Amino acid sequence: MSSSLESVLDTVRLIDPDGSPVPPDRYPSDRYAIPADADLVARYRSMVLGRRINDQASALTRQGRLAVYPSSHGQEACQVAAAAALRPGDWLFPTYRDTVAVMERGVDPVEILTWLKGDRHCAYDPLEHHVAPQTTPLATQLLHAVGVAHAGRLQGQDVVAMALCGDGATSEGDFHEALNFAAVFRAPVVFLVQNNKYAISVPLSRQTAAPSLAHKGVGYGVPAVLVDGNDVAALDAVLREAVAHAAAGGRPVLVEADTYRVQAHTNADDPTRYRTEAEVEEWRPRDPIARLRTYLRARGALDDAQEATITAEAEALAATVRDGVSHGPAPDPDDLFEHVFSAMTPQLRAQRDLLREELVAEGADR
Amino acid sequence: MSSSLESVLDTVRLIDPDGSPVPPDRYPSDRYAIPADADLVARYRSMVLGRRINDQASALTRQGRLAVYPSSHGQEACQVAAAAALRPGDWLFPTYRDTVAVMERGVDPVEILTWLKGDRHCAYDPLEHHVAPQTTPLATQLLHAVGVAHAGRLQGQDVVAMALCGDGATSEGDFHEALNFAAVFRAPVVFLVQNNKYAISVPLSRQTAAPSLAHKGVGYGVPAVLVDGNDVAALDAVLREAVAHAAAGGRPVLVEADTYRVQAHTNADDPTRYRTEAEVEEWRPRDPIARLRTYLRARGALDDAQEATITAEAEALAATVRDGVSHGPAPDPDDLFEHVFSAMTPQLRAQRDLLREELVAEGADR
Amino acid sequence: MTKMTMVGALNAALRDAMVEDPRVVVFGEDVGPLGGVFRVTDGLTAEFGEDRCFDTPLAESGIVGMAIGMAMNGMRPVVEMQFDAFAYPAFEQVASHLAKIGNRTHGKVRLPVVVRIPYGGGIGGVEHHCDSSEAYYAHTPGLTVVTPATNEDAYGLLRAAIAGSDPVIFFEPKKQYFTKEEVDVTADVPPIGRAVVRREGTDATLIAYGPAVPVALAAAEQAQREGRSLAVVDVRSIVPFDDATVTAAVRATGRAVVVAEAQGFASVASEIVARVTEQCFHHLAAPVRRVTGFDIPFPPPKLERHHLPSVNRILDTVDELQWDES
Amino acid sequence: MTKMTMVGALNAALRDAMVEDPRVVVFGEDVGPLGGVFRVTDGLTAEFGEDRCFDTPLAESGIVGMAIGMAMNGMRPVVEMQFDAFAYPAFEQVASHLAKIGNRTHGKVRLPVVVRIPYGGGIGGVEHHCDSSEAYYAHTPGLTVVTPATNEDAYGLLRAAIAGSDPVIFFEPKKQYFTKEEVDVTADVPPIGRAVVRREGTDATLIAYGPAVPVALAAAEQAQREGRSLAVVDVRSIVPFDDATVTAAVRATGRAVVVAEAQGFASVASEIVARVTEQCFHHLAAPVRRVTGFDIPFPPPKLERHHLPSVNRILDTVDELQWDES
Ligand SMILES: Cc1ncc(C[n+]2csc(CCOP(=O)(O)OP(=O)(O)O)c2C)c(N)n1
Ligand SMILES: Cc1ncc(C[n+]2csc(CCOP(=O)(O)OP(=O)(O)O)c2C)c(N)n1
Ligand SMILES: [Mg+2]
Ligand SMILES: [Mg+2]
Repeated sequence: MSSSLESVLDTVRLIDPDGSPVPPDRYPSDRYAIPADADLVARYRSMVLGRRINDQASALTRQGRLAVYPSSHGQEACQVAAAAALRPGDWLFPTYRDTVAVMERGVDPVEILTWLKGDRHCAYDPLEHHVAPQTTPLATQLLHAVGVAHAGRLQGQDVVAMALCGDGATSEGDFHEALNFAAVFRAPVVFLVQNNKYAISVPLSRQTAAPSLAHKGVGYGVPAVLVDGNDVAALDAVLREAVAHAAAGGRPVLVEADTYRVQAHTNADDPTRYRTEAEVEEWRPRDPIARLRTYLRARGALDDAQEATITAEAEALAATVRDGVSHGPAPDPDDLFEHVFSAMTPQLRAQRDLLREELVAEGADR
Repeated sequence: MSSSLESVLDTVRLIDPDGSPVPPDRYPSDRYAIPADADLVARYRSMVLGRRINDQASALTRQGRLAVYPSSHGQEACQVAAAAALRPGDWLFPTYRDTVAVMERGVDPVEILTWLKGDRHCAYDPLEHHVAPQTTPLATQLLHAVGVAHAGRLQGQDVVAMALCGDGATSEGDFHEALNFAAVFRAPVVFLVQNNKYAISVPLSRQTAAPSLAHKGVGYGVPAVLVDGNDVAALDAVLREAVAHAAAGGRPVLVEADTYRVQAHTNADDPTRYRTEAEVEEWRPRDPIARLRTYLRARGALDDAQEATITAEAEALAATVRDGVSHGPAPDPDDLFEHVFSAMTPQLRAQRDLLREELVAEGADR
Repeated sequence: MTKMTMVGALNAALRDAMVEDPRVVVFGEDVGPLGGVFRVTDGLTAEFGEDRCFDTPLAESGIVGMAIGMAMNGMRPVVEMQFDAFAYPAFEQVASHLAKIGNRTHGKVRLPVVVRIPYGGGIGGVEHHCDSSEAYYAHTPGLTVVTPATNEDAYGLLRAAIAGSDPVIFFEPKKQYFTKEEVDVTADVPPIGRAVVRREGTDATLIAYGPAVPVALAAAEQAQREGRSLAVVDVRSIVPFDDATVTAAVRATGRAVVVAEAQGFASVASEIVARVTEQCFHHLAAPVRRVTGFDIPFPPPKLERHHLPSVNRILDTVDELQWDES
Repeated sequence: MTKMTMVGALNAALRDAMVEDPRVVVFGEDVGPLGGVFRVTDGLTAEFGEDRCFDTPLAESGIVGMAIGMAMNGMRPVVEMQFDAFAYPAFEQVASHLAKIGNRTHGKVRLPVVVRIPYGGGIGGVEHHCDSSEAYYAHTPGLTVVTPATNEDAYGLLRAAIAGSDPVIFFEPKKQYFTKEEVDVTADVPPIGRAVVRREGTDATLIAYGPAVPVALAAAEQAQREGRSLAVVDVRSIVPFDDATVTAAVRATGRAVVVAEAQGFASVASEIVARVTEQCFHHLAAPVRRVTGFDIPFPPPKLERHHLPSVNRILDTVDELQWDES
C-alpha cells in the first residue's frame, strides 16, 4: 500500500443521494473504487441496526430510562464505516455521539448505554475491545488516540487508531495539538471529523472561515480527504484507504465527512431555536440508509427476504436493549471509592466506611 | 486597499543576502515593492540601535545586572519591521524576545528591561503605548490580540493588532484558537511568526511536518505570507500590506518570517548541546543589518557620516540602558499587595501589615 | 418583588447590565440564538444584536483569552463556560493572565471580566457536568470568586460582578436554576465580600455557600424540630472572604460545621475550617467539622445522592460536636 | 552512598527505571539532546535512543494527552512540564482524564503516568516560573501528589512513582536542584503515602513539604539555640496523606505550624490545618497556624524573599502559639 495518499478536497462520493452510482470518471481521485456488494449489504445491515438503536435510545429518554441520548440518527454511515474500516487490533476513540460505531466494534449496546442510564461512567472494558471510553470533553480523546498509536509504533504493533470528533470540536486547542503530534511523530491515526454542521446550536460558519475542515490538514502536513458522510460506500472506500495508509507509512490522515445532524443535539435540545425545518428537510432525501437501499435493490443485491431478516434482527436488538437498560441491579455505593486509585487510600477507606454506616442506619430506619 | 490578499507561500525577498536588490520579476507576488530609501535608512538605524540593546542587555546578564535576557540578535529585521508597520493607534503583542520591537514602538528600554532586572513584572504602561506586557506563557497573547482587535471593531476603532510569536509557540492550542477566532470574527490581527528554527533546543522539524508554518493559514481561511525574515525591506513591504489588509477588510493575516536565532535561547542556554557551529555559520552571512547596509551603501543612501551618527546614538542609548538598569530604587514591598485587586482585600491588608511589621523589626535588628 | 427562577434572575441581571452599559458584551458557546443550554442568555441576541451577545467557536481558552483582550480594549465581557469541567481548557488563561494582569501592570490594566460557571451536581448529570471547581479559582490570587445561593443574590451579585473592575469567577449552582423565588431587582446590589446570616441559631453554626446553602437550611429546619438551634451563614463571596461575619457567627455558638459540595481535600471548606479555627480557637467547644463531597471524581447519576452533603450527614456531624464534653 | 545533586538523583532515578523497565519512556519539551532546561534528563537520549527519551512539539496538553494514550497502550510515560505555570495548558487533560480514567473504567484502564513539575521559587525566576501549584492537583481526586525534600527522597520517590500503577504528579523543589547531599540509591524505595519526622522536638511541631522543609529545619535549628525544641515533619506525600505520622507528631507537642510556599488560601496548608485540628483538637494548646506565601501572584525576583516562608516568620509564628496560656 502506497503511503503517498494525496489530499482530496473535492468531495468523494460513489453513490448519489438518489441511489444511483457515480460514474468512476467523476470520482475526484482514482484511488477509490466502489466496495463489493457483500460489503455494502453488511454496512446496510449495520446501519439499519444502528438506526434502530438510535431511535430506541431516544425513546428510552422519553420514558426516563436514559437520562440523555445524543443520537447519530442520520449519521449512521459514518458510524458504521468508521468501525468497519478497522482491523482486529485497531483502536477506536469515540465521542458521546458514537454509540453506533462502538456497537459496530462489537461492544454490547446495553453496556454502551449504561453511562447514560446513570449507573457508571463507562461500563465496557476499553482494553478488551480496543475502544476508549466515549469521551465528553471535546477533542481531548484525539490526543489519547495519538498516544495509543505512537506507543503502538514504539512497541512494534501493527495498530491504527481511529479518532472521531465533530465539527465543533475542531476549534479546540486539543484538535490542533493532536493533528500536529500525529504528524510530527508519524503516528498511525485516522482522524474522522463528522461535520454534521452544528455544535449544539452553533453552525459551522461560527467554527471556521476555511472552505472546509479538511483544509486544516494542510497546516499539519497531513493528507486530508473530504467525503460525502451520507454515502457509506464512499466512506468505506476512503476510510479503508486511510487505515491502510496509516498502517503502511505510520502516518496520520484527516477525513472530513460531510453529513448533517437531522435531529436535536440530544433529547434536551430544542433546535427550533436556531435552525429552520426547511434546512433540515433539505437533508432528509440524503439519508444514508435509503440511499444505499436504493442502490442495492437496483443491483439486485438486496431482496425482500434479506430486508425482513434485518428488520427482525433490528427489532430483536431493540427489545434486548430496552430490556437491558430497564433492568439490572442498582450500582453499589462502594463503587464510589473502589476505583479511584488502584489501592484505596486510608482517607477513602474512612469515607467509604462512613457511607456504609449511614446506609446501614438508613436501612435500619426503614 | 484591496482586501483580497492572497497567500504567498514562496518566500518574499526584496534584497538578497549579499545586499543586491532582487529583480521585481522574481518577486513571488506583484503586490510588493521595495520601500523608499528614507524608510530603509530609518529601519537601518533602528536595527543598529536594536542590535546594540540586544548586545548590551546580554552583557548586563553576564554582569549580573539582569537575571536573564532572551536576545533577538539576528532577528532585528523582524523586530523593527513589526513595530514600524503599525499606525499610531495600533497594538503590539510581544513575547519575552521582542524587546527591540517594543522599543521601536516608543517604550523606554530601561522600562522594558525592568522585568528582567527583577523589580516588577511589567514596568511600562500597556494602555499608554498600546503595547501589551511581554508575554511568557507561549501563544497566550495571540488571543488577547484577537480580543483587542475584535473589541476595536465592535467599538468602531480603526485599530490593528500585531501579534508576535515564535515557531515553537505555533504548536500550542492557543495559536490555533487565536487564528481561528480571528478568522471567524474577522478581527484585524496580523500574526507574525518569527520562525527562528528553534524553541530553546527543539528544532523546527519537531514542531511541524508541514512545508512551512505559513501553510497553517489555509486551515483557517486566513491569507498567509512567507517572508525572508532577515530582509527588512521585504518584511516592511509585507507587514505594511498585512496591516493595511487587516485594517481595510477587518481580516487577519498570518506572516511567517524565515529567520534564525544565531545566539543562545537566553544567556542560561547552552546551544552546543543541540546544534553545530557550522549550522550557525551558515546563517551569519544572512545578517539583516549587514545586508541592508550593503544595499543602502551601494545606492548611496547611507554615508559614513550617517553611520557615525547612528553608531554614536547606539552607544549613547547603550550607556543610558546600562546606567538605568544598574541604578534606581529598590522596589517597595507594599507593591506585593497593592495591585492584586483594584481595592485591597481585608486579607491582603492583614498580610501587608504583617510584612510591614517584620520589616520594621528587621530594620530595628540591624 | 417578582417570582422568578435563578435562570430568570441571571438573565435579568445580564439584560439590565447591558442596557445600562454599552461596554458589556456576552459571549460563549450557544449563548446566542439558543440562549445558552440553560437559557441564562435567552433573548439577549434578539434584543441587543449579534455584536453584544454572540456565539464563539468551540474553544474555552479562546473565549477567556479573547475576553481578556476585549477588556484591555475597554469592554466588559461576561463569558459563559457551558459546564464546570469545560472551563478547564481555559485554565492557563484564567490562572496566568486573567488573575494576574492587573497585578502584573501595577493596576494599569484592569480586567473587568466575568466568567460564569454553572457548577455542582444534583441534576443527574453525567461525568464532567457536575464538578465543583471553586477551589481551583479561590486558590488563584487575583480572582474574585462568588456564588449566589438565592435568586435575589444571583441577580445582585451578577450585577455587582459586572460593575466591578476586577475579574470575577461567578459560580452558579445549577441545581437551583429552575427553582422559583421572590426577587427584588430594585434592592441594593449586595457588595461583593459580604457573607450573610441566613438563619439565626444558638447551638452551632453551619457555614455553607452556593448549592450547600439550601441543604444547610433544611438541616437547620430539621434540627429545630429535634430541639437544636443551628445558625446558617451563607458565605456568598469566597474571595474576598468575610471573616467578620463568619467568625462572629461561630463565636456566638462555639461550634461549627462547614458544608460544601466539592471534594474536601485542599478545598474552600478546608480554608474555612483553618481560618475559623485560627480566629476562634478559644471559643470552640469542638473542632470545626466539614461535610463535603468525598474525595472522588463526581459519581454517576444513580450514586450522586450518596456523595452530596445531605441533611442527615450534616445532622450526624452536628451530633458529633462533643455536646457532652467528651 | 554518593554525593549528588537533586538533579543528579532524579536523573539516576530515570535512568535506573529505564534500564529496569523497557515500558518507561521520557518526553517533553527540551528533554532530549538538551537534557532538559535543568538537565534532569541529561544523557537519556544518548543512552536509550530517541524512542525512549524524546522532545515533543511545544504543547503541554498534547504532552499529557499523548502520555495518557501511551499508558492506555501499555507504556509508562514520565513527562516533564518545563516550569510549574506551564503545566496549566494541560489542566483539562490532567483533571478530566489523567485523574479520572482509572475510576471511569472501574480500574480496567490504569494510567501509570508520572508528570514531573519543577516548582516553587527561590531561584530569582521571572513570573510564571515560580508557582507552587500543588493544591490544584491535590484537590483533584485520583491524583497521587508527592514532593521530595531531600535528594535521597528525590531518587526514591521518583522510582516509586514510576513503578506504581496510578498517575503521580511529582513536584520537584527547583531551588534545591543543585544542592549536593549524600544519596543511597540502594536504600529501600520509600512507600508513597508516608511522611517522615526529619527532626524530633518537644515544644511544637513544624509540618512542611518540599522546599519548605529545609526552611523549617533551619528554623528548628535556630529555635534550638533560642531554647525551644521544634519537631519537623516532612509530609512528602500530599496525596495520600499520612495522617498517622503527622497527628502523632502534633499530639506529642500540642502545638503546630504548617509551613508551605504556596499562597495560603484554599491550599494544602489549609487542608493540613483542618485535618490536624479535626484529629488533634483536644491535644492542642493553641490553634494550628500557617506560614505560607501571601495570597498574591508570585512576586518579581527582588521581592520574593518577602513572600517566601522564612526562618524569622516561622519563629515569630511559633512565638504566637500562646505559650503563656493567653
Ligand atoms: C471542552 C468542552 N466544551 C464544551 C462541551 C459542551 N458540549 C458538548 S457537545 C457540544 C457540541 C459539540 O459539537 P460537535 O463537536 O460538532 O459534535 P456533535 O455534537 O455535533 O456531534 C458542546 C459545546 C464539552 N463537552 N466539552
Ligand atoms: C506554555 C509555555 N510552555 C513552555 C514555556 C517555556 N519556554 C519558554 S521559551 C520556550 C521556547 C519558545 O520557542 P519559540 O516559540 O520558537 O520562540 P523563541 O524563543 O525561539 O523566540 C519554551 C519552551 C513557556 N514559556 N510557556
Ligand atoms: Mg457537530
Ligand atoms: Mg523559535
